[in-house]
Amino acid sequence: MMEDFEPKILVFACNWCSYAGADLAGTSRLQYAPNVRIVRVMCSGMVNPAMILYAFRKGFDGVVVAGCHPGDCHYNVGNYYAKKRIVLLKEMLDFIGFESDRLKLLWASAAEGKKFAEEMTNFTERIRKLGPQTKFRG
Amino acid sequence: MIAESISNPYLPFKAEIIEIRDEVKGLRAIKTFRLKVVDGDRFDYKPGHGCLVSVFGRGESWFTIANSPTRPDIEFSVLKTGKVTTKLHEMKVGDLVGLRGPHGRPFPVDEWKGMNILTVGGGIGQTPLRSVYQYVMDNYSDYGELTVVYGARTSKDLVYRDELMQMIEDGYNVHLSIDIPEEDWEHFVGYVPDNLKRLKPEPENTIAIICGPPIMITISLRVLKELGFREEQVYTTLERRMKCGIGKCGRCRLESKYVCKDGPVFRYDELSTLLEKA
Amino acid sequence: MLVYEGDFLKTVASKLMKEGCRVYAPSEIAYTEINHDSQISDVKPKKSVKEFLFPQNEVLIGYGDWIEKVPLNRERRAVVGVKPCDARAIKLLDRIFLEGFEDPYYRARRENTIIISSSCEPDAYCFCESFSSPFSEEGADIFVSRIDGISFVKAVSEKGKEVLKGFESDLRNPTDQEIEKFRNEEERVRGLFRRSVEAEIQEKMKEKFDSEIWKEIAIGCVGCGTCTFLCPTCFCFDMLDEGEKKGIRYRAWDSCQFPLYTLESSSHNPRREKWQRLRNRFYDKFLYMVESKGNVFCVGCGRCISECPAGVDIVEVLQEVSR
Amino acid sequence: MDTETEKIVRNRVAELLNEDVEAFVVFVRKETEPRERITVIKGPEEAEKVALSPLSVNNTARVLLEVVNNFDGKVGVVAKGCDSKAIKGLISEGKIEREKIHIIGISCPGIVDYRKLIAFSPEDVIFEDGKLIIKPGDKEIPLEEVIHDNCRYCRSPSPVIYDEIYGKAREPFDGTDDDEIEKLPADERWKYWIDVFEKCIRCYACRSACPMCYCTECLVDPVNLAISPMSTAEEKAAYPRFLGKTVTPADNLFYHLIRVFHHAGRCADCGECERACPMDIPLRKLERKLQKEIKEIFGYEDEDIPFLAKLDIIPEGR
Repeated sequence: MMEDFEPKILVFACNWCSYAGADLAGTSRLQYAPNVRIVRVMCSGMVNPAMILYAFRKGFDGVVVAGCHPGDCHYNVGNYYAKKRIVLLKEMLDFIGFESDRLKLLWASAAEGKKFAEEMTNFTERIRKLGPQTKFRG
Repeated sequence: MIAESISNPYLPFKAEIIEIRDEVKGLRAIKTFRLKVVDGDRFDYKPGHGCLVSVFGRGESWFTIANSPTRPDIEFSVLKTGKVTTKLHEMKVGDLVGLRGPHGRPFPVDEWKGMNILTVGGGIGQTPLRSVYQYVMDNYSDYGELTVVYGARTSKDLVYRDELMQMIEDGYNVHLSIDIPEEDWEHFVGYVPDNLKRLKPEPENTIAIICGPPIMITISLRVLKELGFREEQVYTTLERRMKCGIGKCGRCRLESKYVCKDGPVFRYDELSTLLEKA
Repeated sequence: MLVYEGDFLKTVASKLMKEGCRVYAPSEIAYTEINHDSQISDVKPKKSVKEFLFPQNEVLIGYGDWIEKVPLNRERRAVVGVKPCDARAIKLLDRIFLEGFEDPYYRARRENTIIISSSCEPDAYCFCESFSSPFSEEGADIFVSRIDGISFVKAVSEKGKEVLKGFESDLRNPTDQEIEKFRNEEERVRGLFRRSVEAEIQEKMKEKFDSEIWKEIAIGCVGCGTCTFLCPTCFCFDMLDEGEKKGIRYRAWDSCQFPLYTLESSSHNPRREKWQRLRNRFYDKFLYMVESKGNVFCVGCGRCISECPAGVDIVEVLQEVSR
Repeated sequence: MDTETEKIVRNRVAELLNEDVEAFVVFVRKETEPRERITVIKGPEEAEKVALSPLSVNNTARVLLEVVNNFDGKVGVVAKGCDSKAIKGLISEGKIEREKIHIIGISCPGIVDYRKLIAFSPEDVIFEDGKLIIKPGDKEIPLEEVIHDNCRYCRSPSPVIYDEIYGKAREPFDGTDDDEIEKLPADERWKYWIDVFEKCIRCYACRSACPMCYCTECLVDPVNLAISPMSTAEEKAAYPRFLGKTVTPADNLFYHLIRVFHHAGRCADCGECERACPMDIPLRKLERKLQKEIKEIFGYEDEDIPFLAKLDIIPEGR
């Protein structure tokens, strides 16, 4: 049963770095898990915790928030907000007994297509080990 | 399916969109949808009746039926304003929607036989009035004189514009107005109540029906009273936020009355006794 | 009225459980499921019994391309030890859901839920005596009153008579002394009430509609939906769709205390201010419902007083109105 | 909050209303039960109604925020430790102008949980002139026993912002904010919270009672409340519905997590949410956990700059 499980993963990728990074991974024909769905957002700082929980509620098994490296944010500080939110959200998810490993914050620049692909593959494997997410699924 | 819908008032029956007409374009777009009931016969209704149009995934909205039962099919004119209506505006001919109804208390058109009919409409409020004047036109021998007073912000915002122009050409008493002056506009410029004041309709043996934005209704009523109309001669249809449409869920309640069940048509003397001003 | 030697609530609960019927009894929070008759307590649950007939969420339609499922809940359930005020509220809810267009979801649950009410003593917030009595049998299928080790039992509805059929040999007619005892107990309990309201307050309310007191009362009100959600007679609901292509259309409790309740898409809101919404709750229960249904839609359970975060008190408010 | 303090406050409110204060947010006693409610008084003659006792439970900051802009002049407020914390928060977020308010600070010995009073027979609870005596039988029960649980964890029983201050505060709590739940295995934690939120009826009392939850539109509302005649249809149609009105435990947990999250570094620790909850859900556990993590990870605690706006505290390597 577990072997058949294909995790569904949602990535919120920032328009300026990570989305371009994902794009690069695609154009350089790097292989990464096909289970990843990318939502382009203007900045990782706009990703509201409710959006993350909503993704879990809609049945995603893992969520990645991908933004620019610290200091590189197009809006100067957006990724700092993201970091604060994700760090705290992970703590809170842990507290309520939800696997916080299903949520990941990732820094990936426009040039890091390879890193993006690798991270996606690793994350997919991690989620595969955790199994299907049923707790928030509505 | 119809039989089931009757026993379970929450189940809509299936209707197909067979025609879509653009009435008004732009930000406050209005489209008229012509629907045909698919699973069963066309239902009976009277002018003033309302229906809940349901789009699964979005919800339901209440609309008053825009055409007379004497005309074929069922028409709704929909102002694009929220979740359901935006979706309706995206729909195409051949798409299916749900229909629950007809609900509520319609205009007492049978009681009005032999009387003059005056409709006073503003903006999208013309919808239920269209049903009335079409009905009166189709049963012209039963009624006295028909007068249609209608206005909108600009000439582009007039719903059923071509139809009304045709009526003028055919010799009907139709008085159009727009709020803001425009070139090539041959009709009245000003608000609907001002147009009423100018036209001075005769209260004798006349029924007036007002429908439009709340402020227009209030001022028009005042003008009609000045002209000698009694509250018992004036009707209006009300709108409230509605959900169930069958007199249960409570949100359209006007004190002890449900707009969906005891309305949407009210005679003005029924409303003036309310504590809370609608 | 018949007499049963012993605690009839326990006996009937055990028998129903044996028959495979799910049995519910009062607990601190709600009427919760029990699996043994010893779990029947006498507390007044915070949630009323209305959720058995009109649950907070009820799926009306399951849809895909078109209607796929219409789930009617016909599970046989029994609620024992229902407070008489809660039972009376069911009678009022019947008037909403079964009159006019009949609500099939409510009907299905109503027909399959056995309500066994039990007389009770008032707590500090109760005022049911103003409308009826803690010995009222209205709305119940079977009414039970336990006094000094014996139970007075009365089948109120056909459904109740059906249940009592299995107990004919254990039930007997009361003696004159027992009837006397019942009367005395009723008299005693009536004397325990600390609160009362004037039920015939409609004319006064019409006068006070535009009074400033509503704004004053509303200052403390936080504008939540606690009073309406816990009220056994509040019946307003919302209908929502969940799922774009495939999903459910369900109804959920709604409250006239929420600004979203009456907000129209044009942004017009007939009750925009908090004090208007607060006022609406009292007028609805004590005036509008009397005008439309002939009943005051309050049963005097006191939940809206004890659970109000801000201390808004329906008894004090009505006293203020009648002043 | 003894009768002595009540008298002083009553006099001061009357004096201030004679001076430049236009209205006062105060407590008044309820007639039918030992409890107090908040109201706004406008004239010195009304000052005799002013009450202050261990049953002055609610947070006055919420009412202050609601009414402060209805008056041109100054608005006074009676504020306990936690109330003043909320007021300070609201000032730093630009919701209230400091110059527009006059704060009578009350050092707070802790407030009584009126739900705990229900457990006693009404005859045994005597509440007169602001003095509360619980005497079932011969022995009097110390107020500390019926005090609200949240007060036991109160770190600032004395006001943090005030124009004048009265009363005697309890000892501030300086233990840890660790919760026994943290020690449980993850599955049991999840089960605990699911059981707890099974009870939630989504009446939004927690949200409505909270002084810091002042948004006109809330993320969990199914439609947008903050619309105007100028809002476009697309705007309204595209309003995200993160949650409907389904009351499954997971959805309830979703709502409460988001609500708590919006209080990151802003919570006034007043416990209104828990007190307002008709279903006795331990909401403060979530809030306290969040505040604890903010302190541990970011080293942020009760500063003048809002937590989210402070960007020099991002930890490395987490």
